[in-house]
Amino acid sequence: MTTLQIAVIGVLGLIGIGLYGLLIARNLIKVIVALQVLVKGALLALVAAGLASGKLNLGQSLAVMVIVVDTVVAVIGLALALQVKRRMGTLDIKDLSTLKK
Amino acid sequence: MSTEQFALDNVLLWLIGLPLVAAPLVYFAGRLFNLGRWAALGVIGLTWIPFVIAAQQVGTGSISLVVEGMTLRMDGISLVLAAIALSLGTLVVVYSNRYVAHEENEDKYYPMLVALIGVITGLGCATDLFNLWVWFEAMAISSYLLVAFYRDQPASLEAGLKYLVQSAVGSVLVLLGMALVLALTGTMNLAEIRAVAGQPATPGLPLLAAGALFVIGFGVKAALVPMHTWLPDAHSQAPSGISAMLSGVVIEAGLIALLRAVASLAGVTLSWGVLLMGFGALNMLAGNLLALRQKHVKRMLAFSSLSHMGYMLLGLGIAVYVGQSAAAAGSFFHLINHGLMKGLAFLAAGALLYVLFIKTGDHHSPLTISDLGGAARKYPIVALTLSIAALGLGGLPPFAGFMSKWQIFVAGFETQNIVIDLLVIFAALNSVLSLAYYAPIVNAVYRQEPSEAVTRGQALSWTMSLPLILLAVAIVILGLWPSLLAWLTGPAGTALVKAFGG
Amino acid sequence: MSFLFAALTVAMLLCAFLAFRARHLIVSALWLAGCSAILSILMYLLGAYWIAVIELSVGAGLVTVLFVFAISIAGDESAEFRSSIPRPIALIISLVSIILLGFMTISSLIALPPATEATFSEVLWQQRGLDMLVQSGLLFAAVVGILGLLSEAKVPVEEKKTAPAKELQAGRPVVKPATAAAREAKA
Amino acid sequence: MIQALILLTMGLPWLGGLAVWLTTNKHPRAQHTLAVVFAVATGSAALLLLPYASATPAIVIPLGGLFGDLTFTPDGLSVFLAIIATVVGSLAVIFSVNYMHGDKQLGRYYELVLLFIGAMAGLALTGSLLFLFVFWEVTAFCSFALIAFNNDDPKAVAGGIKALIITSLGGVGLLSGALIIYAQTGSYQIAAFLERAETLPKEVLALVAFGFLIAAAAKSAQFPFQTWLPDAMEAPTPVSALIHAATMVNAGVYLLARFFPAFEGVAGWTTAVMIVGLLSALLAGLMALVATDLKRALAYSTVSQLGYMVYAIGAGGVYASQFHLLSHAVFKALLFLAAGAVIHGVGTRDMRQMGGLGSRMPFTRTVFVIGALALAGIPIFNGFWSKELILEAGLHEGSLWAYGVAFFCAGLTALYTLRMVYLVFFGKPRSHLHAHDAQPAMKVSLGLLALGSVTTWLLAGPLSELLKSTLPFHEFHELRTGGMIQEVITQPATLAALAVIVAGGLLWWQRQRLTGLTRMLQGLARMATNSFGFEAINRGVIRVTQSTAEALRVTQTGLLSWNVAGIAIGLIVVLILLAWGK
Repeated sequence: MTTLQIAVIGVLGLIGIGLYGLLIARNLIKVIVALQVLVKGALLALVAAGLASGKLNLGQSLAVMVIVVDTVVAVIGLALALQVKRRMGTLDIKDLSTLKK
Repeated sequence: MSTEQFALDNVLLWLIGLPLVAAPLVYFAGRLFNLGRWAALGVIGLTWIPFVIAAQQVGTGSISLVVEGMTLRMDGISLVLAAIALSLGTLVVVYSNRYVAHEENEDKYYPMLVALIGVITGLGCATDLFNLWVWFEAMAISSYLLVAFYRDQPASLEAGLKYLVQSAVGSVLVLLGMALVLALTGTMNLAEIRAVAGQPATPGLPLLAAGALFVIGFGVKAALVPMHTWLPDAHSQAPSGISAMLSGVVIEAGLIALLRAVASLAGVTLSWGVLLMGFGALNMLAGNLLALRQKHVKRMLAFSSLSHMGYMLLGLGIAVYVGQSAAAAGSFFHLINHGLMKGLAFLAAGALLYVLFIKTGDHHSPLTISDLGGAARKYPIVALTLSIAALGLGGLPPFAGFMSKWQIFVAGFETQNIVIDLLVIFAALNSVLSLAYYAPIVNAVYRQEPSEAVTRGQALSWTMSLPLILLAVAIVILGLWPSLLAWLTGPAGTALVKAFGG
Repeated sequence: MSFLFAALTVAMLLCAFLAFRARHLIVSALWLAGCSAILSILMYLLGAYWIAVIELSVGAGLVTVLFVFAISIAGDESAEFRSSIPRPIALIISLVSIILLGFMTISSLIALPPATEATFSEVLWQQRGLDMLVQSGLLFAAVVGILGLLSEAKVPVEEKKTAPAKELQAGRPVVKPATAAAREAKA
Repeated sequence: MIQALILLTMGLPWLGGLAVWLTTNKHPRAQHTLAVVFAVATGSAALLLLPYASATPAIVIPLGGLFGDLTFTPDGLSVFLAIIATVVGSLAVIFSVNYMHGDKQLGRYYELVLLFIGAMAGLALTGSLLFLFVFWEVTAFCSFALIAFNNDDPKAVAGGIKALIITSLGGVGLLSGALIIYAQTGSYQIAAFLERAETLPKEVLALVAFGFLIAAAAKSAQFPFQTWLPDAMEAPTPVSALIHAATMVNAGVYLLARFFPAFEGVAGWTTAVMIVGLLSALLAGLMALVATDLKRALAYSTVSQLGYMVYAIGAGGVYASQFHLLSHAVFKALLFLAAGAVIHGVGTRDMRQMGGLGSRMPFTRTVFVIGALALAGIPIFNGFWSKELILEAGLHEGSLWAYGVAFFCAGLTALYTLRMVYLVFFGKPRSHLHAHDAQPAMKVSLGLLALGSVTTWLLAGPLSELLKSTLPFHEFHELRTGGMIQEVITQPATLAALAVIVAGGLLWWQRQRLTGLTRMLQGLARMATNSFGFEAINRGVIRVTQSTAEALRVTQTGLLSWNVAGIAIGLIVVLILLAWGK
């Protein structure tokens, strides 16, 4: 097995774990942790793709921007979570399901 | 950066750059002098100038702008998106003048709105897959705060959070798709990807996976059916101006991003059109059924956005499947009309929400159908425009929505393909089904006995009535003279078919 | 090399998995940091030196700091809930998705020899310059957004559970790291 | 000149609507005046169109793209229908001056009525399929809004929505037909289609033909879509007269008549049309016999009479159907308006509470009886002549069983008409109702319509001439009024029909003696009051839709985890589909 293929398995693993975490997490902060795991998968995927196409620098520079953007998203998510905690006193997403049907 | 690349006479630079550069200024104008709303109006007003020039220059072709080795190209599709973003944006700024006045985050509302308009215009012009993603994320980030605008309302926060998490998941899926494309084609430029992806030497299966990731990832924003769950929450909890923007522009921007990305993989398989048609049928049915029993007006309108997305997808799917531009032109026409009609519906419902509840300090109560009762006597303009919007959305002539649906249907029948014919009839039946929830709105507003909420209602300001009247007039005019927008939708349809290699 | 790489990958996945098993949020954040650190090593091994450094400083460093901040403000709710959808379903959904993705992709991915390519900074600043420009707009939106979400002009009137005043004031500092994060990441 | 007249016929009502809107509800007197002036002017403009009738399009406006040309063709059939719509419409508006006196939303009422008249004129005059559909839907909307005019009454709202949904559902048939025609011929022009119909593939033409039949049946409240019309009786009575007797329901008959030459050759189509017509005539006749609500009884009789017209078209008697359409429009409008005067006078619609009203409202009684005699098909009145022509057409073209049913229905009509008249105006008063006779404006409308019921049959010759000279694709025989009289009188079938009608009448007088028969018919009557189960089918469809919708709402869990699961499941499905499709 080449390193590239191992890297791809790593990507799939991160995506799978991140998705699983997102599906079972009840705590908002854990939801955001799960999102971060998903993003890590995407980052590794971009680097691996750069390697696979022989354009590593392109893959790297895309990954840089992904890091920036998704850090920003994580921060906004955390800010929302804090605001939720402040207004509702909970981080449980089950309490955040008033909008339904 | 060289002067050559940043030629200031390039109209596209002004069109995209102006709102983006001006957004911080709007923020400071609002923060320091409390002039945010006027600054925003000024900026958007100024942006109309490059838009008009750009519209003339684009014609049936395209214009481009080269920035730092990357190209932004405005073709028919981008022009449609820019047109609807700018028109609706202008009216929403006027409308919000009162709606968000004295709210805690008023100073942040306008710069975000202005930035949103600029970003959406840019998104339409992207020629690079990754660049498309960056614009897409910028659009999402500009809209998070707007959705969770009433941050002291738990429901609003909940909606914002769902929107954020689901968008983020979608964006990761898109990234995975991009990584696959990069790995197999070695480029991010959409045209180059197309060239490579069409070659027989390129493995097809992973590119199909990439296409699926694009459809799902961008489909979250475009509210395709199993991924639509954020939409009713976000649309109903956002301030009504933002609901109008979300429903009228943002989900369409998601759709256009989806089309751009998938078009680059057009050579891999012929089934993209079928996939779009399938999602179209699903969206129509699910949207209508979910809206049918809904008692909250804004939520009902949000669900009906799903079904309208379905009509657009149907037309686009037909166009992609048979390579015929008329159906795509119909879809883009419907995109514009939906922007106008749904925008009007949200703004009119929002006007009632404002005068009945928000103005009295009640941010919590939703507007239900029974609250609409008898609104016509006190708020005749809102009642009339809301009725026009509802009937237009239901596809009754002589409003714009009928004409665009008709165009899609005709184009579908012109293919003389029996399955497409059946899909069109299915769409027409759905249109009838949708009347079952639009008609009660009309009945409610014209009741004689005013509801309790209406009797307590406050006065309505002209800044809120004006956008309603303008939109209603536009809807009627487009319904009576549908070819008025052919200059806009025709090239867009051609551009789409060209992008998919027709 | 391949063995080391595989071992590190397994370790990374383990870290990611443990991040969800952890009872305490803070531990969860630390496992995430670990995952991120191993990821940066993997990237380094793959030859992506730049991104490895950035991932280490931003992903493992800054993001962890943010999480710790947030958790310290929000309070560490250590109580473990039952998940809101049945775990087997979650497991099946995530497994099926990655198996399908893997099935469709993995066989066709072969590393090509490195093409002659511009250097990292050339690619980043000259070929992807537009992305960087758009990103500055995006960062502006993000800053305003975070300000809008967290800045407190006045003490909120209605609160379900009385949040201690300390937390309210502590809400402010989060803003600074966020903007700093943005600036740092851009640089 | 002709262009101006067409534009006036369609535009005047809309301008009138606008004028009424601008007057606002603060000036009811001005609203009444404006509405009447504009309605009468519209009727006059339509009448002036008569001498200009021709088969060539008078107005052609190219719309570009896939929208074709908007054309208006004032041929005989169009002008004829436009005149009925606008003239009867203006009489209904005049009647409304008294009937709607003091209503709080008078503006909305007149706007919708005028919009409706304009749309109906447009439907009749347009030569483009696209605009035929447009006006078709506009009339559907107007009928919905007018039926649900009393929005505070849930029954009215439900009736309105029912009418909208069912007629729009039928509209899908028209839509698909029109789209097929466009896809095949590249044009929306009705004339172009009629000319080329024979060159179209057989099965395609059959699809169009049956699509149009569905549309016509839904609009004209024919079997199996008849259920919306009785519920539509919640509307103010002049509206019932306007929409549900004299004009809108005629649109379906008009559609069938208009396209008859194209579909004549489609296998099974004419038989299907006849069956639809006869079933409607029969079932609705039975339902009219047991109805207790005056307006509902009239509504069922409308369905039944429309069934006659549809049957006539199926039997090839296009002219007879149009002639009956004219008679029916006049006498049914008269009956509805007279019923409106009764309802306005006594304040109830229940016939069981009426009785013996004749002496207290002599004028209304007189005109109602004239209308009833026309409906029953008694000689001299217009209904007699047109019904005889239909029966004659049925005898010539259709099969004998169909003729038999039509024959039976003629007797049935006489029976329920007599019952209605007797219950309302004669016998002993069954409750103490305050009653007053028709008011002045009402009398104008009623008087004119009563005059029409006695005289319009004299127009048989001119109508035949009009249709014959301007409709190139229909093969009309020349028919003069004198010839018609001779033809009808000398036919032995006429005597037989008259005998059936008289027998039907006698049955009512002998109702006490026929208790055995009545008991036998009770099961049938129970079925009739339940609309022969069609209401149940309607309700079932609605219930299934509603409960599906309600069940589907569970999918909107509001829980983030499930939302994300939705995304993942979507991904899985699309991946599988694409991998499998490859």
